[in-house]
Amino acid sequence: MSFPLLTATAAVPALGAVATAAVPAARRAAARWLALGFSLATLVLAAVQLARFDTASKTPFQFTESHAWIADFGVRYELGVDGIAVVLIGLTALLVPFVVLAGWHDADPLETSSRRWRPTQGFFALILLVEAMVVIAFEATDVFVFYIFFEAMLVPMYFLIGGFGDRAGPHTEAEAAGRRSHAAVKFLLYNLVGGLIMLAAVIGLYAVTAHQLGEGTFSLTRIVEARAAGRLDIATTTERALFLGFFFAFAVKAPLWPLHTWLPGAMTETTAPVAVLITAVVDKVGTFAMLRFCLQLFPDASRWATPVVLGLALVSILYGALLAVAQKDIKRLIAYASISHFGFIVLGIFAMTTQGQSGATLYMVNHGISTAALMLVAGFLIARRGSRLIEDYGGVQKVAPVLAGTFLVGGLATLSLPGLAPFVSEFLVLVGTFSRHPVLGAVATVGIVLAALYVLVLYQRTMTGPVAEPVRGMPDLRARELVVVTPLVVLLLVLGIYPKPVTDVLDPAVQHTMSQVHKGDPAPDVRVSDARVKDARVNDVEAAK
Amino acid sequence: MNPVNYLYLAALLFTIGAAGVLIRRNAIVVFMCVELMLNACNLAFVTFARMHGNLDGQIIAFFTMVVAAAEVVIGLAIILTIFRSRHSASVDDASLLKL
Amino acid sequence: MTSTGEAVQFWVLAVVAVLGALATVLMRKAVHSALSLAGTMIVLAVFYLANGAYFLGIVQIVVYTGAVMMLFLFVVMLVGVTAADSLKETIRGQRLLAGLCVLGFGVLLGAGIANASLHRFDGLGQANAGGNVQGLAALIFTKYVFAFEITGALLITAAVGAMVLTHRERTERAATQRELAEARVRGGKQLPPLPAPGVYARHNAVDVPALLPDGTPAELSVNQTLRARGQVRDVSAEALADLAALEQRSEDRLERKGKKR
Amino acid sequence: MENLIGLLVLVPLLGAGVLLCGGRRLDRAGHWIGTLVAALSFVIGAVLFAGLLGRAADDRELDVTVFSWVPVGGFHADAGFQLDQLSVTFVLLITGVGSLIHLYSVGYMAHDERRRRFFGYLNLFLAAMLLLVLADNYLLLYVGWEGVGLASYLLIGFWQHKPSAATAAKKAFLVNRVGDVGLSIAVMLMFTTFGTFAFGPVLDHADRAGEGRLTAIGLMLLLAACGKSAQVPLQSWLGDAMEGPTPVSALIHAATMVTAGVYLITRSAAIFDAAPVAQAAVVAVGAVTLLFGAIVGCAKDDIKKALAGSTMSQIGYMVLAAGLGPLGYVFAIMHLVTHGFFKAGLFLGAGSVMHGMNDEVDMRRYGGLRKYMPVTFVTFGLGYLAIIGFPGLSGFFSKDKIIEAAFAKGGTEGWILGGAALLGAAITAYYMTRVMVLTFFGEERWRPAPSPDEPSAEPAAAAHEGAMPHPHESPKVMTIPMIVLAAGSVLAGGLFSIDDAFVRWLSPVTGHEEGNSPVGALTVTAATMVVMVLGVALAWFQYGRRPVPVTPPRGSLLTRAARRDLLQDDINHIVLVRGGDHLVRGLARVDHGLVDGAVNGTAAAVGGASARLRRLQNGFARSYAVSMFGGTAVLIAATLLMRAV
Repeated sequence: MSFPLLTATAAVPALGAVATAAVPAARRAAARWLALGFSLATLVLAAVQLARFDTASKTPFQFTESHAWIADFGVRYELGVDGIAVVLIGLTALLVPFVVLAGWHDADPLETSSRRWRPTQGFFALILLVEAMVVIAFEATDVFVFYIFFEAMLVPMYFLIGGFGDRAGPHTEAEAAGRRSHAAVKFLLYNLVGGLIMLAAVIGLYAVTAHQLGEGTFSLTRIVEARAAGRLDIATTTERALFLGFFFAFAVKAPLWPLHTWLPGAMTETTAPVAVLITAVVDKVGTFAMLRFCLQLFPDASRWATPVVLGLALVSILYGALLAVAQKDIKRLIAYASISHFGFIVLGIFAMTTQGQSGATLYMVNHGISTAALMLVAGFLIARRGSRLIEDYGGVQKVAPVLAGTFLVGGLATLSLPGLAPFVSEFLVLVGTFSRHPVLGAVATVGIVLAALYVLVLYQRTMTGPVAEPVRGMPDLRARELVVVTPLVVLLLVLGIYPKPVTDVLDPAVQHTMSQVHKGDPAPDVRVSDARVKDARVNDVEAAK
Repeated sequence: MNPVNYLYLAALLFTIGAAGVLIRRNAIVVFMCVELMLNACNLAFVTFARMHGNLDGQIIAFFTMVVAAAEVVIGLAIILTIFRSRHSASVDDASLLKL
Repeated sequence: MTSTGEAVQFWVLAVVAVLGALATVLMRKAVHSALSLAGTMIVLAVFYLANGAYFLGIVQIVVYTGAVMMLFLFVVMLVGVTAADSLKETIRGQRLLAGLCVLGFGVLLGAGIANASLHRFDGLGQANAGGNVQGLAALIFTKYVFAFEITGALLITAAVGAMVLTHRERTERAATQRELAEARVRGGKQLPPLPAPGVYARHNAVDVPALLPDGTPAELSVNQTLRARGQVRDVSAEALADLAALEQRSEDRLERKGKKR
Repeated sequence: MENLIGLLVLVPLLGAGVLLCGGRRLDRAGHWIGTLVAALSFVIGAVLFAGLLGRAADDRELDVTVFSWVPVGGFHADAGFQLDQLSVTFVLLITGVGSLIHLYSVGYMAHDERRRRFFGYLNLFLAAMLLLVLADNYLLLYVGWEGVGLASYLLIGFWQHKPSAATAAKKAFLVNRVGDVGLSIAVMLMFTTFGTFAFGPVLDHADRAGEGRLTAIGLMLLLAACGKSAQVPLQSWLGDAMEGPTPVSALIHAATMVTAGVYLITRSAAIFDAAPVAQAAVVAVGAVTLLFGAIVGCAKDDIKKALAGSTMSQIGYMVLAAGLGPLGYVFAIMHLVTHGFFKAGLFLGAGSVMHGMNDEVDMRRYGGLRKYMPVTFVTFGLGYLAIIGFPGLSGFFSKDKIIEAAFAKGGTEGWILGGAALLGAAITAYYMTRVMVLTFFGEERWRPAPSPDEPSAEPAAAAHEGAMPHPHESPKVMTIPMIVLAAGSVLAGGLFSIDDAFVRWLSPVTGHEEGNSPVGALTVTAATMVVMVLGVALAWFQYGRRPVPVTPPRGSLLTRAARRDLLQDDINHIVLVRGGDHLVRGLARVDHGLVDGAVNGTAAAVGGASARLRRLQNGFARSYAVSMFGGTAVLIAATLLMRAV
């Protein structure tokens, strides 16, 4: 048997979590370095996955592992990655070291607290634990295994949200703690409700397979195969019900309007690195799962639900953007912006075009990077001034130009400026949507104006204008912070200019998904022969290279 | 006379005892009422033993007595402990799960 | 069917038992309840005997009426005999609900008995043939031996439990006499012994307070409990009257009429 | 030669990268690096131009595909460049004027501590603008399109410590974004219609698509052009954009970026030619903006805003010409180039004036400056003559052609458009004369006024009295570019018109046809001359002969409206800003109250129910006993019932 690469990728951060948690109270610094080391090791493994991933392969999943687990219920420990998963694992593994670095001092114990109190160890251990669970959720091809980790990641997230927050905000320490725990409970309850409904659907799926295949199974590949072979024929109503069960959980996680209200609270009250973890990593599991499970397990129901889902996505885009404009709190604004972006992702997924789905998957990556950049810089800013309120800032550009500059780049990425990574994905989503639903696509395009509005208003109020009194003397980015921000900014530029390596990995997986849903791209009205000639030429050029 | 009357009597005594448990606040009286209920049961057991013509019912009544004795011992000890801390023998005063 | 004698006995004693039970529930003082309960238990003992449970009848009297009820009385005394219960209900709706439940319960129980098919009536003649005690012993030490052993364990545990529950651990060092005296001084309490009750050469009962030089009674000289109960016999007026009479008499004797006030 | 095209974009991009990331080490040399980069790209542009000149007239198109940018399914976007006559014209304009303005900025920004960054932004602008004109597909053009928007944003808001600058920058970006929506929808429409959005296939097969589609694409492209070129109804940002440093106004908001809309329309000629409705819309927008900008320009006292109005109006001419189809494409571009020269020159002149006047922008506080700033006066004057279309100067050639082409459109339409263009020419002459007179002639109103007729002197004025400006000529580094541009504005038109050189050069790309004008060319020229003289004379009588009050008079209704950009901002404010504000606040309330409220309400309902249920658990043993007995009773009842059944 070959080396279990996928298990290893998840096991390393899990081990790291244990090791970090075990660091004694006095050696706090060691916990950080340990966490950083383990997250980097995970990154190496993720890079190995990406490097060894065979884009030409015809099999839907690679590096597969399969072991019997709970034989009585047909649960198997089945892992495997397609292009989408491997890229998202890469994103997760990439972001976590930055999260760790950015949160370097976020969980230092207060001077007044007991000496046996070990928040630092806990903080980093929880982050690594989340990473491990997210990675395995991306890898799981068994619905049950996926479900377990999809739910289990709520636990460390709950403690991260509820336990760690900004040292100072517009509120006193006690108030902040109260709001934090409120946000954490809300996060937990929302996601648990989603998860429980999904559990019902998971059990339903088992019942259906057990009834029709003779023995129940949770294996994605087996179910898809059985459907293709005609051995499994889920009744229309059943399929729709199961789809809705799955979709509800993913829509909560994603989050899609109107199930979004947990996100702003959670992202605002916790520390910036954890907020990045939520929106850039954990939430991606939701949109990823829509692609992998909703579309592949229930293609007919997915097509049936498309109009509603697209409508909700569109509402999310505009609603999130409009609300972002109204926010007075920097982190809250970014949270609502994320809701808008998740709307784009869902729009792309359910547009059922190659461009839309490629765009959506690429969007997941790019949104992760851009939000990380923006949120982390915002976190650095907030840590300096000790307030999240936009009105407490002004003229930062003058005193801390590098901070302002990186913040601007992050903001421009958020508003999808061409040349930066998110533009490519957003445009793909829009084109993909437009080619099937022109009106939807056109209305969604309005979202880019609103994005410009909230980003620029935020930038103007915080960074420009006369230097606000409390901002005076604010230090610019430190070396550690630069190490966090610079690679993200560089990545935004590189992926904006040359996203081909990523799209090449994504493309076969998207094609596969599209074939599962039995949807082809709409053909253009005018067949342009020259275009083909030109394409052929491009391919030749590539071949020559 | 039909020996079933013994059963009716037992039921009546049991019900009176139950009413006492529900209505009285003094823990000691409540306990007495519990005893009354136990005794009513015993009467029923003894009557059943006689009806069935074997001694098993009496044995059960005997065990009931033993258990009742043990229960009274512990119960009264608890009442005393509560009385010491609360200076009251009312069951209503012991409405919290702590002393 | 049973004999007429038993029927008469049943109807007479059943009334007594029910009355006793009602009294147990309704008496305001715990002592009275206990006594009524004892009465009911004795009646029950007679019923046991009448039902052929000779051993149980005796045990009922010895153990229940003798031991258990004594225990009750002891506890009643420890807790306070005088504290009469207020029968006023404090939990809203409790009495109504209790009444409904008990009534329903009783009616259903009665209906259950009435419905039950209790046709067999064997009598204990055969079972008690070798003697009731012997019959019971045979069952206890054969069929029910495990239950019996376990009840033994239960009793032991109960005894230990009762001791543990009522035992008070001394958590601090006992105060020495010196410390007590110091505390007494610091607390500003009465330092010398309290005045003794009684009036010299006239009264020596404990409920008569001593008199202060001005003839008023000294409260401290009477036991606290008596004071609380208001059982203090104040003799101050009487003493003053006596004194006045004495003076009168002596003046009469000395013939100081004119100086009489 | 192909490699040079890529280099053309890459050089300024690298320059920007080096300058922006280089840190303080580069502070001392940064501006020269930036200028050098601009000059280098001009040289490359010139080499490419020479290369194209060396080819046959129908073989002057170079295509380079650098790499495959976004290949997804049937969606292929390449990073590829296309160099032809049209783009090389732009390249030369951009890099040429750009280099001069870089040079000028060395002097103008000499005292700014963030000069290095300024040059970084300028280089970034050059790169984006070159990408815009060199892209071989609409998506890549879109990248450049937004790139120049970004550069414009950064440069307008360069003096970020001024809230007005930051606001103006934001406004510019946002209004441009509205236009960008148009462009992106146009690209999407192209993709769904043609399956591609590369210039070649789309434009070659434009006639095969349905007219409805093409009209939609055309209108969307027009929306984009309106945003970028400040055409009605998206013109409102340009006036505010004058908050930026003057070289920026000259380069971006006069010579190059704002003309991108004209480029877009001209580039998409095939689409517009096949979509008459869209074309009519273009013409209408051009005509309206031409008059709109001119009227606004008449009323502004801020020299830069007056020039901005003029820019708007002149681009209106270009858009009008572009909307005329093959009649006008060439002249649109020609006017674009000449306008690039004289308007850049005018702005630089204005900058020079401000430089010598303590950054005063109110023309009513200028006057009689020709003695103090001779070079500025002469160069500005030449630019002025060029813009009003003084015979022999470049504006004369290009504008005259546009007016002719407008008449040549034929029919009522031709008369209306021609009339509008003529009217515009008259107003142009009027407001430019006004600017000229107010600034360089008349009494020296900048001297502290001892006049008691200004008792309510504002604090600002009082502050100015403390620091009386000492008008002086600008340093050489600033005057040289002005001289070069002035030379350009004098000569360019004439050079282009020799033997119709410009028409022959450009017509292979855009196509060209001579219309049948109902009025002769000479008549048009004569009419233009007449209205020009009328305009100049009116302005002279109004401002040259009479003393000019320092505080502006109340003015007529039209004047007051024009001062406020013909109420455009007010309408925007009421409809968009205030309406949007209400919408956003309302939504925030809905989110908190309704959407989140539903969730919190559920939670509260559960909590309330539990609190009520909790009361059953009151701790009273007797209550529990009651429920126990009740339960037992129920059980017995159930048992009996089961029996009975």
